[in-house]
Amino acid sequence: MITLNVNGQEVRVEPGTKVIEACKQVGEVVPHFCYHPGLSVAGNCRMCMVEIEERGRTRVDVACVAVASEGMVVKTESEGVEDARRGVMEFLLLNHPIDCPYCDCAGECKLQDYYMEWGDTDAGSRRMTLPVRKPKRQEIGPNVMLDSERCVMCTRCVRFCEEVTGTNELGMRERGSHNVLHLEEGKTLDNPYAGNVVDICPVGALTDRDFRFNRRVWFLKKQDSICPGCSRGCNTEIHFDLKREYKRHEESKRVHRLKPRYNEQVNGWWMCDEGRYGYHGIDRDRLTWPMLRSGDTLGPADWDLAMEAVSSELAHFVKHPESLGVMLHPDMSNEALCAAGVFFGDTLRAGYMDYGFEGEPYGEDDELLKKADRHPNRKGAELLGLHRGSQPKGQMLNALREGNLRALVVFRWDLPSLLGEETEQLLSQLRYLLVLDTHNRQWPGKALHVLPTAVYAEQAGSFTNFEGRVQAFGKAFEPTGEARDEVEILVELSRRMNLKGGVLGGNNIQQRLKDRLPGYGEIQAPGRSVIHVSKEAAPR
Amino acid sequence: MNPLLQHSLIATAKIGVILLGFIMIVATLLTWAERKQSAVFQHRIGANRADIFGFRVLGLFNIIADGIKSFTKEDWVPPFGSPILHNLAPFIGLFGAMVSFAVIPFGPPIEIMGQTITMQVVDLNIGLLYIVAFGSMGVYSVVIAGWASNNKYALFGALRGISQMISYEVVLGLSLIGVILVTGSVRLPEIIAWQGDYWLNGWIPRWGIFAQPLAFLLFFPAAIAETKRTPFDVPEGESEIIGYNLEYSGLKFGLFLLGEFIEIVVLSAFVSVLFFGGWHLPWLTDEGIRMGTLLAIDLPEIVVWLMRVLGFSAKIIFFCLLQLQIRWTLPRFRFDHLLRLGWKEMMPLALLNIFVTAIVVYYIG
Amino acid sequence: MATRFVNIENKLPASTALYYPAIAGGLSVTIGHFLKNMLYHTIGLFGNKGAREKASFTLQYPEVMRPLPRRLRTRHRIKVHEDGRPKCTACMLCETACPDFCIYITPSEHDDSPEEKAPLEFQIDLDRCCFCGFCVEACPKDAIHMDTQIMETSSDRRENMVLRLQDLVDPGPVVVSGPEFAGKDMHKVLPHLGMRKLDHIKPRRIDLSYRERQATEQGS
Amino acid sequence: MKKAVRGHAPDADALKERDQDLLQLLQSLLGDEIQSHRHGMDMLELVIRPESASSVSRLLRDSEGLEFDYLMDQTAVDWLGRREIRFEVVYHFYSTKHNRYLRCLAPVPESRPEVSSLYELYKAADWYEREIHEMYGIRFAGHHDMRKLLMYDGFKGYPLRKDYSMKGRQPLIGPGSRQES
Amino acid sequence: MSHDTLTPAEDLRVPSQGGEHKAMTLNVGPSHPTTHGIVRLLMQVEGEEIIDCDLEIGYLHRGFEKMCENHPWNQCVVYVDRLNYVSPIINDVGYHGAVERLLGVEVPERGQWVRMLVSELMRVCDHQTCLGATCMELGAMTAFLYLIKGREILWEILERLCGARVTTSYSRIGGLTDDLYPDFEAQVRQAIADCRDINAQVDKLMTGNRIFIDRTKGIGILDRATSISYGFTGPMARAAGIQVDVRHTTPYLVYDKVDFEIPQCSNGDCYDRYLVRFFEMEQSLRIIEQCFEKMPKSGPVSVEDYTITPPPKERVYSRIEELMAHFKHYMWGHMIAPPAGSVYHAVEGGNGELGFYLVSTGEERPWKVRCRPPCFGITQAMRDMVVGHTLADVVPIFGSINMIGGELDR
Repeated sequence: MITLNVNGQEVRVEPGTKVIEACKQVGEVVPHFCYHPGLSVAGNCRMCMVEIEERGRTRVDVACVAVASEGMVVKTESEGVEDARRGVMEFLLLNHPIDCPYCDCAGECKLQDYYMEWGDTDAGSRRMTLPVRKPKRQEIGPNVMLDSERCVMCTRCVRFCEEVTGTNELGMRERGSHNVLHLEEGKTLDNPYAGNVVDICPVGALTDRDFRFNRRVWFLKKQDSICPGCSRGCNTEIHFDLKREYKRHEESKRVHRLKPRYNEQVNGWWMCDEGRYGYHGIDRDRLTWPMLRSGDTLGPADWDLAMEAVSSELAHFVKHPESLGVMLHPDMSNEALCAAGVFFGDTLRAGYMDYGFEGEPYGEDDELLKKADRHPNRKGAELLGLHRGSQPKGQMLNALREGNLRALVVFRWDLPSLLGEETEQLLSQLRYLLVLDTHNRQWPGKALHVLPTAVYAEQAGSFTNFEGRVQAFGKAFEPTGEARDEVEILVELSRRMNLKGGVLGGNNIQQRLKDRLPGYGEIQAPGRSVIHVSKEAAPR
Repeated sequence: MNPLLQHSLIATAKIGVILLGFIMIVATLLTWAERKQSAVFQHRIGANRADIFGFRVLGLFNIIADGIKSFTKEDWVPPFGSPILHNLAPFIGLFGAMVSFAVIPFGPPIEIMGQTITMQVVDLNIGLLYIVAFGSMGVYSVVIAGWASNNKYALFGALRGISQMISYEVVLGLSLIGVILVTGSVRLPEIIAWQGDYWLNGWIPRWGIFAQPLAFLLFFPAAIAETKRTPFDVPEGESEIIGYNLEYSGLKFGLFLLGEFIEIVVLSAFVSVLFFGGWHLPWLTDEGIRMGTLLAIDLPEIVVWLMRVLGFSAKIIFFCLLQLQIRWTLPRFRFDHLLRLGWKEMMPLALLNIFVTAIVVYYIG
Repeated sequence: MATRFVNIENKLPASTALYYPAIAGGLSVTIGHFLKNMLYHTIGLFGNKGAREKASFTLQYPEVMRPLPRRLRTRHRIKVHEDGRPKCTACMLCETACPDFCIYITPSEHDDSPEEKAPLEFQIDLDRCCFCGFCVEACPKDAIHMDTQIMETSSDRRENMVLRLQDLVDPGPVVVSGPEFAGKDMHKVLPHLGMRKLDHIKPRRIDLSYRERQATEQGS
Repeated sequence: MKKAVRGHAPDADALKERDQDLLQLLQSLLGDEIQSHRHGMDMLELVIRPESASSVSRLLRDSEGLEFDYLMDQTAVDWLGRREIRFEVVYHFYSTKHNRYLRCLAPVPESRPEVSSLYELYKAADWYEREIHEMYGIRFAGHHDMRKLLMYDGFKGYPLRKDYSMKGRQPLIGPGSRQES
Repeated sequence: MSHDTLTPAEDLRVPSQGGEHKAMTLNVGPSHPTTHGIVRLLMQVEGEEIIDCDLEIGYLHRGFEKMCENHPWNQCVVYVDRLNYVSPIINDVGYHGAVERLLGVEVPERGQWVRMLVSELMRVCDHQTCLGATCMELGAMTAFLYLIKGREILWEILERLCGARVTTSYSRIGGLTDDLYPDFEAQVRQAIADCRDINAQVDKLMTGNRIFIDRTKGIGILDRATSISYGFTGPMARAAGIQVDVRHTTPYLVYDKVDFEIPQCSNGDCYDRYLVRFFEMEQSLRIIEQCFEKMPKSGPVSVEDYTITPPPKERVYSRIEELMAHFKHYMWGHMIAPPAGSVYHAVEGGNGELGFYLVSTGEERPWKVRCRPPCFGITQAMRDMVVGHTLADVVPIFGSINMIGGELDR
């Protein structure tokens, strides 16, 4: 370990640490464009100038390249430094278009931030030449839009494509003022992690076509969350905006984008495009009312009626629970799974319960983040021991085929896709089919009651990823329409049915979770609040 | 022709000409004048929006519009009050004011077709007392209106109104006694006739104002107090208690206003008769203009008559406008100050006036 | 330089013992005004406009309008480029700066214009608006202005109080109360504007709204 | 970048010096009643105990050398989530004789929101305290009349507390919806 | 009669028949010609004499503090404007003065002079309105209209200056929205002459008028000690002989650079309050004249700091630097977040000391915005002033209070 001095504070760092990282340790954020801790050092923006005194010599140097050495004295603010930064800012802004009004980056743009701190007002009046014009609005990939005029040539995106994905779609060409980011011949920026270049672009040169012009960033609220796209459990931030202060604009759209959140152990700084754009389901095609069947049609009903109907139907199986099957879903949070396990398994003593089924689709692993298991919480269900019944794991539907099931409770599963053509025939033998789902689907004709449930953004809870890491996510907003949290529904059901095994409550679920899930006790703060494995947002 | 019928016809014609043809028109015009006059000295233009085929005629059509409005507005009778009395009150006031005109002489008698026609509806020998008596009818209107509305504010208005009017009737009556003493009559034509004479060799007309200046200064405010207009509008006091007519709307409210304006005209006529020589114009005798020995112009009889009638009308209108001017200039009295003024300041002065006048008349006249 | 407290001499003069002097004084003031104004009115009757204006401080609204100052904040409008596109680029700064949340912009991507972003809908809820002018201050594109000089913005329906993009782009008879016609008799001004009656002073609608035009362009 | 010269506020040291005599006097007169003091950017601040607000202000008003005859302003601050003691009643005193202001802060815990009333000392405190009571739910011991002042009688909750939602809605009142007791 | 017997449920009941009710309860307001700020007076009257009175306020309460707490510092100006709707700019100046003190920013000298100038214009408006309303309620409509004409002249100038007559929003944190317009001085000088003329005429109409004197002299007397106890400031206090005036005691802006007198009386009755206001108008006009002589003829009116005031518009349209500063200014609540702390800053409003107590937590929204409304204590003293007087005296007393519902109820 070596010791250096940053703005009068002693810092101890590993040998080989860059000065910029050493400064960060004492909370001195050195302005920078090109430096990114997840990428190699380029040192081409020259913004991170600091004054370094080393072996009696003082120099102004680039903090992302300079390596900390013993006894080094670093000053992040000095006349020379400010002068250098002012010069860099002027240089960067020389050709910058007057685009803030329609640049999506305004509000999170580093140029804006740094200008307010280190820019020079009078710089513009010294301009001699007309700005260089470059191509604007280039669709360089299915998800990314490039505006070359706004680019500050930090090459973060180039390095990302080179070092992280290895796809090498982007490159720089020309020189001087005409230096321009371009797509390599014959390629498009369509790798499965392409969305990350938008995150790391410090200015508005690369914008997200999905998010583009939807909402200004300063309106967005943030909530830490976990990506439910696969069992990796990438840490994310949900950027949402419920409505403008008094009037809803787009009634249906609440989440506007997802951003990766830095977690060294899980996802680093990145996330895949599949997860990034997977948020659309939160607001699209949601089930908003409890539905009760009368005759051939399902009609909306209020919760009180629906709960009464469900509890009276379930009451028939209290005496003969062995013919009751429960299909849990690995998209459900630990809490919901546990509550279902306690209620259906321990209290109601259902004959069959499982959380995975043959015939469910699997994706493919890739070398970076994506896992084949496209559900975030299969490991949690496994750890909670939610498999019951005579059939082996994943084979519960055989009980249905064998005719052992008289009633089925289905969480989120799309039965026709699991059962295929025999759906109607298999289900016809059931006496009762209860579906708890988040989205509108084609429910089989047998479904008697359908209850709307909340998705992950609408509830606080936790997922256990493939390696057994429990990660909590927070509630961003209230469930849509009349949908409710599964835990809430189950607690209410158990209260209404008032079975011998006791009423389900927050406490016994928590206790069970703590017992079964290693690490749950540490991450779960009281009152079902959010916890984070890491709080640090991904640096841009 | 049957003398009785003839008499009735003449009386009816007089009523028609004098009451409807003059008084009502003047009173209605006063509603216009009040707005326009106040507008002029308040740097405004005043009501002028009502038009007929685009002609606005200085806002005169607003009178018609007002009439239509007050006729068509909802006539609301408070269910918590006394409906009969509530309906009765405005008519009493209007009646008292209109009837007073019966004895006002609008000009010297004129001979038409051999008949001497007096220019008053009826020549009562107690004309002056008659006016005072009917003028005080107004108090019933106020008190009944206030009481029948069963509203605290209206009640306050009524209480204030009754005490104010009774108090000032005393001053009014006492200040008139001076005039009666000087002229020696309570019959209005005689009072006017007395004022036709001159002092100082025909230079100063022997008008009541010169004979009884103090009486005028007491009579005029007391009379304004009788009409309940600013600065004596405490029964109304629109920023304090809104007034006895609080629960009135539409036509009946309009009648209160009309009654008030008619009272103004009555008062102006009365002041002209008592203190400003009635239909006498200075230096205009029956034969023509006579200014002492300086000027003598002979005029035909009918011209003199016309000049006198018009002169009298001009005096009435002048006093009407003066009252309006006062109304828009001064702030309102406080109720107890008003009574104090009436009883403690004006009444002693009025008594003093009677006393002095009596002595002077006894020794000189 | 000093400030100091000074006692007001408020002993009442002897004249206030009587009512009559002050009443006479007051009457003289009002009669003075009366006579002066009456004189002006009379001269005004013969057609002298200056005298008529002197006679009365009030104006015959709506036939005669007061000269409205340049800075006066009146109904909003959105400026347009020469080709009819609104200058607004839906940057949302006005919406952010609005203390009343009365501006609602729906942005859209716009391929043809150099700005690439344009408002699909721009609504201002005049029911909410407090006419503070923050939106004008906040606009970085010189697009929104509050200089239409339209003050008559009342309606008996809430939905009529919401200005839409086409109302803002074309705010109607801007010039009627403009400074060049200030103080003039409206009936004389109107023919110059191609209008005949006052009833016509309502926001005009343009035939083809920007939005529709945009739709047709995209369709073709 | 043009930046204004900040720090134009009155020199902190000068203020401190100006208020030094006052502070000494206050300390000698009030002693332990002063829990702490601070030289604010505008005037001296004292932190007092809520139950002794009345006795302190009596001393402030009547002591020679202080003569804080005006209760210029009285209000409360809700420090929800920011401070341990949730409420703080703020008094601004003014002395005409010495032309100086003094701010007293009385931290009031949520568990026992009660302050002694200044009503007997300053008539102005009557409405100030009524307002604070209805807006923050802080009681004033010794106040004769704690009716609501600005809000109507049926209003539920304390609108200026930070946990009262900006969009909080109350049931309609008025003819037809009023419940006669 | 104690206050407890005046609970609203009971007071409107008609006295029962045959009961021994000597006193009558009279409910004045909230919608009554006298109560021009919407207030309700519950009076116990015996005949015309008031034996007890209770005030009910809050009819104009709109949650000023709550709204300010939920808006960025600079946007609060629209709510501050509406506190005292007769002299809105004084409110702006007071609020912004307080924020600037929190920020530690000083407005350029010309800006201070302009603020003082318009404040004094507003004071004249305020007094003209107050006196006019008093006269009108006493029945003298003409005096009211003359005074309102004077106010109208001033308001037209303010309209040219600020773009609105009442909801001016003229002041901003760090300065003003705009400088004076070119012929401002000539117009104001003309307006001063007009106002003096009008004041002289109203003086002739009202001041020596025996009826007016009867109505106001000796009415609504509140002695010095009680006035102080009620926290009287401004003309009401000075009419009672209390020497308070923020412009004198703690000069803000550039009040220490002008020469003016502060009129005071000793009786503390309505007539004295009338006189004090009357003489103050003249002094305000004097200050305005001095402003024209002493203020810098040119120079900035706002601080030129992009972190406090937005950059000039013409640069925003054409240059990226200012455009970015502009965006930063407006995106996050005008970028103004004073350091944590609290400040009490008072200005002399039309009615007296208008204080703003601001608490900042260093965020872009104020934690607390407290306005000390000058007429709060004064209106509170209404009971002490009217009891023992007659019903008609409520009018001049209420007029002299100059109750402004906007700042009273907030």
